[in-house]
Amino acid sequence: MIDAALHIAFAAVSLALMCNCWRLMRGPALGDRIVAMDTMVINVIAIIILIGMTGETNAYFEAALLLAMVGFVGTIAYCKFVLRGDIVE
Amino acid sequence: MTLADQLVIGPVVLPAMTAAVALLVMRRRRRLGAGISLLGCILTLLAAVTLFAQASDGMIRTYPVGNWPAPFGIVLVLDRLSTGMLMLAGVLGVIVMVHAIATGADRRGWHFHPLFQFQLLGLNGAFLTGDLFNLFVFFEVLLIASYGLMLHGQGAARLKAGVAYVIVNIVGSALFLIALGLLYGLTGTLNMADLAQRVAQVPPEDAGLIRAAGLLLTAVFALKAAAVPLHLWLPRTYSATMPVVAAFFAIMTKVGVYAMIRVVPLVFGAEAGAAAWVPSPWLLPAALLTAALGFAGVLAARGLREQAAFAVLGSTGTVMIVLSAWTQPTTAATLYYLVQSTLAGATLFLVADVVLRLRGQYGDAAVAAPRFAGQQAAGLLFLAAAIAAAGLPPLSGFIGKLLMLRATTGTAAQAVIWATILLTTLLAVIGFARTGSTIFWKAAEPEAAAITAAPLPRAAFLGPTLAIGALVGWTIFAGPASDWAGSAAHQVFDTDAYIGAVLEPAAAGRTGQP
Amino acid sequence: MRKLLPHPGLSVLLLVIWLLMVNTISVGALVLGSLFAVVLPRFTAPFWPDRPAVRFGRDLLVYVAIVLFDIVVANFQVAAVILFRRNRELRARWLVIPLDLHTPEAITVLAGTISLTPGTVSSDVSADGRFLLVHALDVADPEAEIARIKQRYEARLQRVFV
Amino acid sequence: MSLEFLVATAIAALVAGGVYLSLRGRTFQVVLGLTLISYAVNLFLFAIGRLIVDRPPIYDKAVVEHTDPLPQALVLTAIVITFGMTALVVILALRSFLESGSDQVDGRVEADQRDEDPRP
Amino acid sequence: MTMVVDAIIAALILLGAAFVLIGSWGLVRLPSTMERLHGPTKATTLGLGALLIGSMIFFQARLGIWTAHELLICVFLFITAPISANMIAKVHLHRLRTGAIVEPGSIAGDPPPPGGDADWATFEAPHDGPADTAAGR
Amino acid sequence: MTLLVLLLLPFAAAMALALLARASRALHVAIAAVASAGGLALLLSMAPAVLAGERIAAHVPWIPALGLDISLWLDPLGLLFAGLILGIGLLVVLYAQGYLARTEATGRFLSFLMLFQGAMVGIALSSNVLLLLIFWELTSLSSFLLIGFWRDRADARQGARMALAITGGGGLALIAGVLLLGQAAGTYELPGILAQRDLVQQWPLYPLMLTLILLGAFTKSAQFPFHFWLPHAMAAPTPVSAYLHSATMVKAGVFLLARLWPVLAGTDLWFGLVATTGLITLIFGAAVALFRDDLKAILAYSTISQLGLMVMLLGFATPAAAVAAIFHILNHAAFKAALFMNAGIVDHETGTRDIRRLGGLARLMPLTAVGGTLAAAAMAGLPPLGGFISKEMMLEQSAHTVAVGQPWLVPALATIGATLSVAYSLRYALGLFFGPTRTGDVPAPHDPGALLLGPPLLLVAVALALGLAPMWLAGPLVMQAAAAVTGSAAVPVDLSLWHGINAALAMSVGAVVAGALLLARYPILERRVRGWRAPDAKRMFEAALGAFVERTRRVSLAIHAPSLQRALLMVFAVAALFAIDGAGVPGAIVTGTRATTPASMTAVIAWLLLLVATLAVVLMHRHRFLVLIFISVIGLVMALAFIHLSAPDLALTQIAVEVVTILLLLLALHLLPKTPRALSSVSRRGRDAVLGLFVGAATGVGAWGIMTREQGDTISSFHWANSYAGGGGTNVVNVTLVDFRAFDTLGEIIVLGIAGLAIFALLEPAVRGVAGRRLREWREDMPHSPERHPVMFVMATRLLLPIALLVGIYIFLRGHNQPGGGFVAALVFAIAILLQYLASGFDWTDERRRMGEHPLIAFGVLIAIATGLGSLAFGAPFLSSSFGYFHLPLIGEFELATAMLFDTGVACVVLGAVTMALSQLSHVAQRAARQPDEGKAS
Ligand code: NA
Ligand code: NA
Repeated sequence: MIDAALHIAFAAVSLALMCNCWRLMRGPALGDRIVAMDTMVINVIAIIILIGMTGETNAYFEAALLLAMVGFVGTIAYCKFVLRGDIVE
Repeated sequence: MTLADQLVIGPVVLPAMTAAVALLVMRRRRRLGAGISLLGCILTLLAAVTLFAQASDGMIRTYPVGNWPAPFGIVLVLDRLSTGMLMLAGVLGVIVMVHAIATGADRRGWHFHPLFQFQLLGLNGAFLTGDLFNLFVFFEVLLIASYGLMLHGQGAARLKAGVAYVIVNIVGSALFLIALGLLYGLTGTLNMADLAQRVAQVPPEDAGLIRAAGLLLTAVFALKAAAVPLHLWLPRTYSATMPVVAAFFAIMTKVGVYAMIRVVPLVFGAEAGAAAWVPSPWLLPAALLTAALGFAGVLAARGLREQAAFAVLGSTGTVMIVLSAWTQPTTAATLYYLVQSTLAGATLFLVADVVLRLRGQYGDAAVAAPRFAGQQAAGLLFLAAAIAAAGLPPLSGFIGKLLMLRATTGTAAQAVIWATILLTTLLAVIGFARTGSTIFWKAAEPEAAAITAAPLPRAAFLGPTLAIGALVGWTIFAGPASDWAGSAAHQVFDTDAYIGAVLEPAAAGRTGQP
Repeated sequence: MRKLLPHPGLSVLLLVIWLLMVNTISVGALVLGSLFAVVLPRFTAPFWPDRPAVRFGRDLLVYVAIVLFDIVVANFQVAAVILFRRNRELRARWLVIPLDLHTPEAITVLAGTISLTPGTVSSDVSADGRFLLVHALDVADPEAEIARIKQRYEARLQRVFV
Repeated sequence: MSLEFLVATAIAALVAGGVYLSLRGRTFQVVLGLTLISYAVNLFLFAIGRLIVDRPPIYDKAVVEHTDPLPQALVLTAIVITFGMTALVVILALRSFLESGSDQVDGRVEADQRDEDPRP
Repeated sequence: MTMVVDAIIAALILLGAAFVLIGSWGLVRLPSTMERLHGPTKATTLGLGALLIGSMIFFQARLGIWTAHELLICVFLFITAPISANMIAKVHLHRLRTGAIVEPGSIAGDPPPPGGDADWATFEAPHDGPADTAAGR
Repeated sequence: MTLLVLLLLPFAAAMALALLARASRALHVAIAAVASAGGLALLLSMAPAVLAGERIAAHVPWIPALGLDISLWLDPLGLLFAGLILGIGLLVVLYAQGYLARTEATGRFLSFLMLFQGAMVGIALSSNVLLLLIFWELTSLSSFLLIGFWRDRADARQGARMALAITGGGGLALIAGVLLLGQAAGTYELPGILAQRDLVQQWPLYPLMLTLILLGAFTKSAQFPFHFWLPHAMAAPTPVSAYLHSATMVKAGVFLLARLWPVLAGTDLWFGLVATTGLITLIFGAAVALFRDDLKAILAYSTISQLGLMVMLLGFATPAAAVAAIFHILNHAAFKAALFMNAGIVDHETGTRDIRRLGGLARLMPLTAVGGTLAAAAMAGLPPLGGFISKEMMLEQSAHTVAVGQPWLVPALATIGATLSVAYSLRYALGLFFGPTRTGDVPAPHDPGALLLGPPLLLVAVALALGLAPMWLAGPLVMQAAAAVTGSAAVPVDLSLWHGINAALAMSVGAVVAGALLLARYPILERRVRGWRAPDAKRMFEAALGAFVERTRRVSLAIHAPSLQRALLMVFAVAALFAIDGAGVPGAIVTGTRATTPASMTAVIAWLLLLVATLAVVLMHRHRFLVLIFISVIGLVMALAFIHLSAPDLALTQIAVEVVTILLLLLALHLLPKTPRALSSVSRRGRDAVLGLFVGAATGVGAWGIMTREQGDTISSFHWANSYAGGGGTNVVNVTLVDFRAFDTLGEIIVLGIAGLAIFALLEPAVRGVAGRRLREWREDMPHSPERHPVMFVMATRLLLPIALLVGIYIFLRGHNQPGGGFVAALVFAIAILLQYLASGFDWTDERRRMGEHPLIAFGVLIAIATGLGSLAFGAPFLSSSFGYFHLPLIGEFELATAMLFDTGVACVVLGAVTMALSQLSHVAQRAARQPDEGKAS
């Protein structure tokens, strides 16, 4: 049952990734692309968790943790760049 | 392990510590930092000399870093070749450092001393290591330090040239990694001795990949050595950087040559099947072109730095011409000339630096300037440097060329090789005569602007003089030097001894004299 | 005390995080965790000069519980909107919420809460810090929504941040 | 499709893009090209240890099959070195631009910010 | 018992994955940028939340390991996600105001001005506002 | 030993002179004269023994590997030659004291002269041909210096360069020839070589070798068509001309021919090349000399002609011809040196060397006139001077020589040569000393002092004595020398003025008469000759060389145009070429036998994402900001791939590095153009795309090939097996990094540290000068929001800082056993700090930081090294690790490993370098703004 759920979940998250990809390429606004990228980070965290469950290992936990912690830094930096040009003032 | 055995890591650890200490000290006390840096260079040289003496008994010593046995850990290999190169780097390091301090070049930008020490470290590590990936790492160390040094000082031209230099070498590093990857993927090892054994046993279906790997690896070395057509980065880089830095860089191309000497006979030697002597068909034409283009550049150059840069290119080409025969005698000749051409190239740059400083706004350009102080002395130094670089008697360049010509006797391409070596010598002679006579003999018209240059301390002549002293030494002791080259070449080609020493250090015996 | 523990709440949070990370509640973990919980806030104190006055207690717990509950509910509501509502029937609105909170910490927590509950995103704060701009995906009555936010979240936060 | 195919084609695509970009005329593009190439090289170096799914190189006596840890260590070293190089080359490119007013790698040095495309 | 636990785990996994997908689907189909900004919040909160809790139970049930790591990931996401949303919204407001975006930015139209004298911080530097005191200026 | 002293004496003198360059002229002359005289004395002390048939030799091993030893010998030929060099050298030194003005740098001049003398003595004494080569090239070098002595004069510089180019170039041919000779003979020692005549002459490469050696000899001895450098070498001070270009250096070629005569001569090729060249040169030089007006040019061309004579004689390859050649060497040395000194006196006293402006000097300068006239007579070959005898001998030899089957050809041409010699010699003497008085720039020139007059008169006396008492003065020497040349025991020598009436006498008389007639008709002849436009060799040479240099330069510039694109193109092209080479190996296959792993849907989609993002980067590369977003998507997919493929450490590192890289690129992009114009043409883009696709495909195929092969035995199985037991950690990757391959990691952090330092060095000065001005003048290129520090962001980062530090510590401590480690931990620290910069600005953050980056890097390296050195204390190699498990009450069991200390060093360097790079970059613009604009002032 869990295996089936995992399979479905993988498929769902993968589809989600494709949705993000579409929005990333389509735009049209810069904000759209940044949102798409930001969402992608979340989706990848989801995939990592699913991989962890599939492999019954918690070896990838740090990666997910790190992504959760620093994944948004990129997003912020892109935003700051559009807003201010200079991301560190 | 006794402390004497531990000395092997001296050439790596000493510059690293000197760099760190200098970095800390320089912030407050510049002179002390410079002194520490010089001391570090001298200590490194002393370590190299001791190691050279150790290796002169013909035994190949190994040093398992981290106490992990080869091929699993990284092993340093001490033989005649590696210790000789260490000594060359050490001598060059001291000379260039003396010059940098004497002329104040080290104060023209930030972090000269740490960068210099790190570059020395990278060189020494590259010479010592017996592990291919570790070689990559030390290549990177010496490269990135060279980027820093290359950009030392100011100037838009230097920066533009620097961008090109850095980027080309980054691509080169990528190729290195691809080659390494292929080799590890096919053989499962990184240790060069182990690699030698395993490459020889590669099944025929892997021959194509192994061959490609070997070629790529040589291409990387050729890029460092600036073989045509991978040489395009060199002239601009060397002539744009500060001469004192370029003087140190004279050894950089030779690192590529060293790597070829170290790796090709060992790993891609006669037993390597489809990968046997992989670079051979390509190296000779490339080297001939390199020598030709290099010395043509010497002929056509309009400034001393440009000329020195092309001289370095040409001399490396000459080295590779002879090396490409891949025999023991040619390798021996190569080694002798390699040392000499490194020193000669460095001397040219140091002299160019002195001239540059003496002639103020006239710089090192081959145009007439008013008479300037120190013209005689600088002219004499240039003469000696040019003699060495062109390969005229009585300095070691000539002996090196004789050795090389003799060693290539009977090779298939003897005629082309001889013609190239001799004709390029003529180009160099004419080229040096042209610039030298213009700069040191010709006087500008009386109405030419007077030279505005800060007075140069006499110590500024010390570096070039030391360098020429080294060349004179290499000439006078050409007998022992060529013996060293011969026995080092013998060790290079005695791959069984190398493999035995690295993989079974306990069982390894003495290798005989050639 | 202020010198030793510039942000006591932070110290507790750090200890909890440490225990979550090492995933054991041994004495060793506690000791090491406490050490970090004390040292790190002190070490980073210059970066957090002000000391927000926070009352840790029932109000905070209730607040957290409400937010979590709202998040779940809002998720389903918004899922329905995304899946079934046609775009032209979407009632997206800007909400301008006048703020009674003043400290930046409190405003940040409020704005964060609003963003975390699906359907609303805190977009900006006015230059004088007295208004919060919120974008709502689908609201029928903006005034009611503003009132709901003020009453459900801001009022509670006013009790947490004194 | 096999994972090996995916990885090999990904490497090919990254290298192709990287080579193309690094041959462009401005430093920033070249840096982008180098970045792509370094991704490809890291992937390549990693792939030579063969692809094994879900066998992380954490030592466990019970585990028989495991991924080859050495290429991973090599890639880690390569990533770090590449990062250092990238940082340096980015700043070098910037400094060179500031010094000469042009970010072109070759050719005219006198060009300046008018290089900017007026279109958005 | 195992059956029940498995069912719970499976349900959580499916729920999480579903919300992740819906969030991203929203990104595709919602009409304009500000609306699309709501997508990631969904994925972050219930999507990842359910997955993480599912994973927590999963490790407890399957391996007997009690891991709290997932909670930690939640904590971080809950701290960072609103900041990202806020910043992206600011970008969008800024681009709207400066005319960089041609099409309507939101079906809600342009943002209304705040009451009082000041404009939104994105358009007017915070004067003596919390941000500046916070940044020590 | 004596030989060694003899050889070293001039060099020692040269060195002393160079060191004492500022001393007085008298001391200079004294040093040089003493050295020359001392050498001469030494030589003479050995002469009796040598003439008695003894071979004095010395041998000092130098480079056995090359066969180049300091082997010296003194045989009669060497004795003759060395005697000339030292004897004339002594006279020239004395003459130079009178000739050179007090302001001249006599030290430098005599130093060069002594250097040259040493080189020449070396040539004479070498019994190793390689050693001879060294001295040979050294003569070219020192003559270069001497010709260019008056460095201000363009003709001196050009003459010097030309001489060097020709003689040095010929020397290079000689090198090849001599090496071939050594190869043929199996030794480089002369005695050995000279004994191998048959072997050498039957060697297939003999013609090539001979040609190369002759090239060396002919260029040095100014044989046609390599003669043209010699007249221009006359730009040198006259003592130099007298010494180098008459008596000695130019004879080095003749000497070499004589030296190698036994082994090379006697073949048809030898005769054809040597005799012909000599004959042509004899006539050509003489003809030109006749129509020159500059005294030194007359003498120079006459020298060329006389050298041709000697070469021709050696070309005849008969013992008698050898005797003639040897004797003529002596004669020519005497009279030509005398003539040069004579011309120098005239020049010195009258201020001109133009024979047309001079005349009738016999009345004003009688002693000079006597010397000059006698020397000219010797040159003309008039009795009773030595020149007459040797010319007779020459004519006699040519009379017996048959060329191309024509017995009359050589005698006739030789007579023409002799006729021309008579004519120019008489013109010299008559034109200068007789006829109407013309005194150049000076109203009343007079004989100079003894220093100037003595040496030439002495030489004239010798020339006279050589005619009057040849056997007494030179007989034994010539005989022994000729024997040495021919390699035979003894050669019959009969030197006397009168040999009876024979063909030679007839030819000689005919030549004198014809020469006198020629001179009588000179004005008519001259008018006719002046009409010809004789090619000016120097101009042609300079023009040709100039054009060659110019063309070379253009080619070189075209090849080495400052183009990164070209350099990269070459690298990629070579890589592509090598891939093709590898693919061409027969029997090699690409796809191996290893079973492939099926890909999941997620993998395929991630792959698609990567391809799309890569394509987007390539297609939209000019929209730089946008591209950065795509880049970070690629990075994200990479991280995901690493996780999927069991590489958690890589994923961690990738994630952290990605963030930092993006920050870096954004910081840089701020100051760069955002959307620059496209530069390359469509065709260029097409070419690059094709190349890119090819290289990409090759790399992909390589990866595919490896991945589909079974992995054999790898060294990493050792790492796996020993990670826990030997390295004390379960994360094998981490143990590899900090233990098995810690040396790599040490290098790696040093790379990063250097990057930090280099970046600092690059950006620190960027606020000054042009860059600083540009930074200050930089205007925002896109509309900006006025808000600097969004409040939500600021508040969140305050909370995140301690948390991130805690996570960093956790990752660090765990690294040895689980994914993580010092590098990632340091990046987490760095990102936490950078977040503060991002949120609260540079100044605010910077003043709150505790530790500078420089000490971090320095201490990091020191910690790592010190950790490594710690093991030395236990007798273990550098970087040997140790670890242990400890138990503390309450806390429980924990592990301590030196590797963790090493990792601390790693973390310090990484933190220092990364924060250095980003913080430097992030406030360079602000710093520039604060910098006072010094650019406007300067
Ligand atoms: Na929300
Ligand atoms: Na969000």
